[in-house]
Amino acid sequence: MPQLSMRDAINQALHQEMERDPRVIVLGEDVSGGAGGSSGEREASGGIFGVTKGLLPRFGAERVIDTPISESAIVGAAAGAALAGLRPVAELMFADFVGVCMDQIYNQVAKFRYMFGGKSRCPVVIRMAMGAGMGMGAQHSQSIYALLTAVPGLKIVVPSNARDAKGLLIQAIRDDDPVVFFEHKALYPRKCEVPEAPYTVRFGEASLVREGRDVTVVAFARMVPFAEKALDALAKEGISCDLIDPRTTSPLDEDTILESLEGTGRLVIVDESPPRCSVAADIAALAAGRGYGSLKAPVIQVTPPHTPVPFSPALERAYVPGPQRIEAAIRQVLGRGA
Amino acid sequence: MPQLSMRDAINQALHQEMERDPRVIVLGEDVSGGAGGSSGEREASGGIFGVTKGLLPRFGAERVIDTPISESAIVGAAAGAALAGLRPVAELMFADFVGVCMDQIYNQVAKFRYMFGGKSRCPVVIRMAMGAGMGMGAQHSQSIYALLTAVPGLKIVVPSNARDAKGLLIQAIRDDDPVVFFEHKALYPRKCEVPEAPYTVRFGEASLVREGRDVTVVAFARMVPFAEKALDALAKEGISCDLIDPRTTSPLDEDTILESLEGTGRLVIVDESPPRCSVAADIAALAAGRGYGSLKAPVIQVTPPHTPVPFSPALERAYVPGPQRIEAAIRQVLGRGA
Amino acid sequence: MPLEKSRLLAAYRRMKTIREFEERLHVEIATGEIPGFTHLYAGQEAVAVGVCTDLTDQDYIVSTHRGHGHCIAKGCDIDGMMKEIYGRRAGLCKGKGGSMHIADFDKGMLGANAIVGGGPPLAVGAAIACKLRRGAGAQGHVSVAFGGDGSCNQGTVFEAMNLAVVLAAPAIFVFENNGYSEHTGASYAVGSNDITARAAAFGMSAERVDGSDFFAVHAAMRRALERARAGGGPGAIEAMTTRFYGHFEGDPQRYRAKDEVARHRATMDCLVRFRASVAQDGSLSGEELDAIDREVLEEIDAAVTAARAAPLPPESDLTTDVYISY
Amino acid sequence: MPLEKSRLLAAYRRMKTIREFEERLHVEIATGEIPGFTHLYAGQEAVAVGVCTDLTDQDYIVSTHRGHGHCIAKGCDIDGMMKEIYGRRAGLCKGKGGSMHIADFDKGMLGANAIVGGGPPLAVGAAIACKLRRGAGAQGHVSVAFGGDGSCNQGTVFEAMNLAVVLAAPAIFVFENNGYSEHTGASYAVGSNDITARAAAFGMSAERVDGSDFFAVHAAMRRALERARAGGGPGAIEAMTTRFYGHFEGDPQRYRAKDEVARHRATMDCLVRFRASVAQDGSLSGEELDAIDREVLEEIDAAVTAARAAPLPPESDLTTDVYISY
Ligand SMILES: Cc1ncc(C[n+]2csc(CCOP(=O)(O)OP(=O)(O)O)c2C)c(N)n1
Ligand SMILES: Cc1ncc(C[n+]2csc(CCOP(=O)(O)OP(=O)(O)O)c2C)c(N)n1
Ligand SMILES: [Mg+2]
Ligand SMILES: [Mg+2]
Repeated sequence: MPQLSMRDAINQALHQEMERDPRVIVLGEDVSGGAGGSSGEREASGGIFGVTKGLLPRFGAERVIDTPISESAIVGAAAGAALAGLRPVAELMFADFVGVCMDQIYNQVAKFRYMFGGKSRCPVVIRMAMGAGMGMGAQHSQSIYALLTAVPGLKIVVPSNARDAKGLLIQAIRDDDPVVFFEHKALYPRKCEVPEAPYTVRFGEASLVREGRDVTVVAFARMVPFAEKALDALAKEGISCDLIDPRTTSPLDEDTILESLEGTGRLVIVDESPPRCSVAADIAALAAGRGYGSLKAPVIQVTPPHTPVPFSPALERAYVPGPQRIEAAIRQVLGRGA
Repeated sequence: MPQLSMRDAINQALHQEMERDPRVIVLGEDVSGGAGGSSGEREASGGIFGVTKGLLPRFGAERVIDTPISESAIVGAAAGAALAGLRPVAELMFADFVGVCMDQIYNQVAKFRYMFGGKSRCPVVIRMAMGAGMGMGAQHSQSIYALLTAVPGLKIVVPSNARDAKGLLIQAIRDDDPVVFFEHKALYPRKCEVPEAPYTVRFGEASLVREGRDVTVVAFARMVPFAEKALDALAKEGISCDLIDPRTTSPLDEDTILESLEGTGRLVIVDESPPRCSVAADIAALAAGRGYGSLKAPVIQVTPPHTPVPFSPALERAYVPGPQRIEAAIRQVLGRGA
Repeated sequence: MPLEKSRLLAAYRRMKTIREFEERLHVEIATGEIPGFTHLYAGQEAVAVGVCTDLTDQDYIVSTHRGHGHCIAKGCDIDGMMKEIYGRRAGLCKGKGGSMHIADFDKGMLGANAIVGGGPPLAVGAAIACKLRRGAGAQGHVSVAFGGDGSCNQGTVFEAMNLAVVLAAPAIFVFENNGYSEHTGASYAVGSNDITARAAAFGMSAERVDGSDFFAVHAAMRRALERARAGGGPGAIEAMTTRFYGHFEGDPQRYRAKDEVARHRATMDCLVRFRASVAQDGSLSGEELDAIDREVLEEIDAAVTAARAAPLPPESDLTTDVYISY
Repeated sequence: MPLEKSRLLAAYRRMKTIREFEERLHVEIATGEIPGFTHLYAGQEAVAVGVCTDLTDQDYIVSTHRGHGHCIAKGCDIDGMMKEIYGRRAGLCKGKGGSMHIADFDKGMLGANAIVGGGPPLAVGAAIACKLRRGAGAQGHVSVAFGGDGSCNQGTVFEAMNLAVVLAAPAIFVFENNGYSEHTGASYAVGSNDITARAAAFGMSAERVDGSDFFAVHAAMRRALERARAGGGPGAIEAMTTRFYGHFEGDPQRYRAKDEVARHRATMDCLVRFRASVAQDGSLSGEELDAIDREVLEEIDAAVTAARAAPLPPESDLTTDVYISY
């Protein structure tokens, strides 16, 4: 099976779905690039992270639409096109930019179907790059999927690897509900085996990345490979954990988490968002409620501190939860000293 | 002591602080109203809920500023004025409108101090009316304080009565950090005794509304009087509860909640936001972590369902958690049938 | 090319229906039976109907908080609307939307919107869909964004206009300048007090029309429509109009001169002006119009009676319609 | 009124400092030592300096992702800036901000901003503060919002312009039209391709100037400034300029004709044009300017050396500076 980076896997998904369904369009800033440039180069960019490369030459400017810096208009236009029968994939470039178009996401897209009594259909996908670790500072490094997980009417996807990303994106595009699709910047170059033919990964089905008996570890996006590292280290000491990657935070596969918790009695949640009202807190609350009977120890959340993302790499390294902190948390939940 | 409605208590706080400190300004849509109108009436509105009445005649149009419908510019201008030495109080009218100005709130105001290495000071207050119950539909009824509680750099105030509202707003205006101040529409007309002279209520100090031994109930804003009703009913059966109103969700008075939980071992959280990544979930997570040792039963969250707010009163009544649902949850956490 | 008689009659019927729908709501709301915020469209009928007269069900509109007129002009069912406003199960949106959230996708009505400025970006998106579907050489469909003088200060509206120009999308922006956004005058809140010039500066044709003159609105719309259908890109119309009631029902209107509404009712009533115009050129008779008036009143009366009698949504509806699948 | 000699020399020094700061960063970034996104200002110096020359520390500016030039023009400390860009504890923002978030409140520099369009609303707020403080009859202070051609499609910018007009706030909007937003041309993304006309349509004086001509920028700014200081409200300047490097360091610039930068360096270099101009009117000698060139190079070199040697922030800094009290 071919090895693909997450960037290329997403790119492949876009190509395949645009090929399959003429209603799929892509729009965003510099999704092709080059419009109005002096070189005349038709595709000068292909997305700031190269994710949309090759789409413009293949599908043309009517379906691969470069836009001005107008995120409300981008998301709104995608939503309006979806209401009118298309299946648009809008790109926000950085997840941090939801702030300038939040209304279109949370008051419009998310609420249409309910407000209109089930009469509307808004199959829009909003892709955005998230995550810290590249020294991009407080306004280009956030992991804001909790803000949107909180919103009824949206489906939220947070892939941790190339294979899932491809299947989840194809599902997102074919899904009749609005989907927000988060791509962790640090995962773009990470490769794994990715089937060539199109396939879907269902929403609300967690992936059991590792099986174990001592602790249930739930992690998202880049925190999944970090947790794997931590588990590798702990395995040498005979500690084994379930590692669960929910893949979508809305819907959330509560059952897989609760079943695992029944077996282990101990829960560590690893999340790159700050702790307050986070997805980590959401899952801890699940454990405190439906999972209470299984719990044998306090639930531990491994998250950044309640601060913005700092610029200096010296601080950013301390901000992002890494394998060591995950390892320490697992020891702690097991009552073993560091 | 005079009885004041929450509307009038907030109005009084604004008057007193504008009187005291010439740097305090108020801006927003129709905070006075009448500009450009044909009647020539100087103050034709005083705010859509009447909260800013009397400010324009008293302090003039240089300090009581009517704006176009441009929420990003309103919040941004308030923030810029704060950076330049004023203490602005911006009004968003409906909390639902954070969507059109979210960037200014969460990427600008909230992050200045951190991004600028502690050099800036942005003492802005952003007031907004929240809450369901008036048939205003999905885009005018939300309780979105969880979205902003999640954001490091903001302080979040959610008063439940007129007396607290006055003291908390004065504190907010005098506070050197940015504060988002949520006013529940259904509480505006509710009266209680409010001291005439200015006073402050400190942030991060919960109010212990009722004392009891069986269950810890945490509630916010309109859920506080609803919880009181539920407790009244339960008191007749000899069930007594601590009722905690945290008053600010950021900072959150974790200690008061945990201390109470130590005594009761049982926790019910009542929140008007949908459940996912909510403040209710945040507090349940606290219980699952630091509070784990005290817990004697699953934590129960009483919230609306994971849906937008419906328009029809028949549905809206079912959406908003009411005294009956709170009562049932308390019985349930005590292991007593309904 | 003047409108045929049947279409003239239809246009009058729609304007009259809007007027009576709103006049009746004004009375009914005072009884306290209708929840929430209701913003009446009475006074502005010639704009909605002038704009929508030449649209088909395949053309789209997006509307505002003051949306009843747009709905009726686009052909939404009066009964379904009334039930929606009363929060009934059989309402156009099952009672979940209410006055500010009426939509009817079969009619190309993509929804009223309680967020000022929320609609225009959506309209550009629908226009993108129209453009993509437009066959070579074929007439295309269009998308219309209604908005008020106040809405045109919201950043989203500017973004939408620019994007439409950049993409030459068949979107038409209709600004209904009724002089006020809530309790604030347009002359204050619109910096230049010239919405038309602002739209034009974004690079599209824009014109200002008398919004109480159905024929003027219709003619301007036809120009914009022909251009957009032919692939000529977006356009804007600023219609000068007035609302006969407060911003919402219950508004004491202290910003308005005491006699303003009476004056406007006397001089800017689009129904009166329409009647005068067709009487003058003899295209319609007073009797024909009187007959419509009677029919409309009956229809509205029946709609209110039906809405009152209709059942409320059951509690089980609360959690449906959030997702198609979850 | 021409600038005095000392101020001419100071302006040249600032432009040259910006240029060498950026040329040196271009070299240093290639070594991989500087994290994140860096957007160089080289080529646009005459805009920042032309705009800021007549400003005092009590006048405010807000800047963009491409902010180094604005910082230097407003008088920020070079050493502190360089350390900030290197992520050092002694940086202007303790290393927490980085290239895109430099601020210096003592200099009236309210911050660079990595959100395109984030700054202009802030500038209007600072202008409101200036207006409130302006004594009767006294000259007031102003607030300047820098932004690019791309930024002027962001709704927040339009809102800010309208609000400034409505409040007659002393805000000056400077649009640096360098032809591109990232990899997309302004001729594509700005629907009308006329930023000046768009600003004017909001109801303020707006003019277009040659952004590689310090004197032209300075003169236009002086007009806007005098008006704003005297209470005449906002203004806008569109400065036609060019950037000598990619959008950010590492950009392969495939949207640009191969010779575009070389051509622009040959014809639109503001330093060369400044030298030619002062040589022609004899106001400054080549030797004076050469001396500045040498001093600037030394200063930049020292700044880089100092930044490299400066300690990183300690981990305990991670959780400070979120709140003043919590
Ligand atoms: C984003 C947003 N801001 C404010 C409001 C509150 N609001 C509702 S209608 C309105 C005035 C709208 O004025 P205009 O666009 O002229 O429409 P009109 O009411 O005159 O039809 C305002 C401020 C809102 N609904 N949404
Ligand atoms: C809201 C937002 N959207 C998109 C971006 C990504 N971005 C950063 S700079 C830029 C281009 C800005 O162009 P312009 O305003 O012309 O400034 P220039 O880079 O030419 O100085 C873009 C799209 C951003 N930072 N913020
Ligand atoms: Mg209006
Ligand atoms: Mg540019």
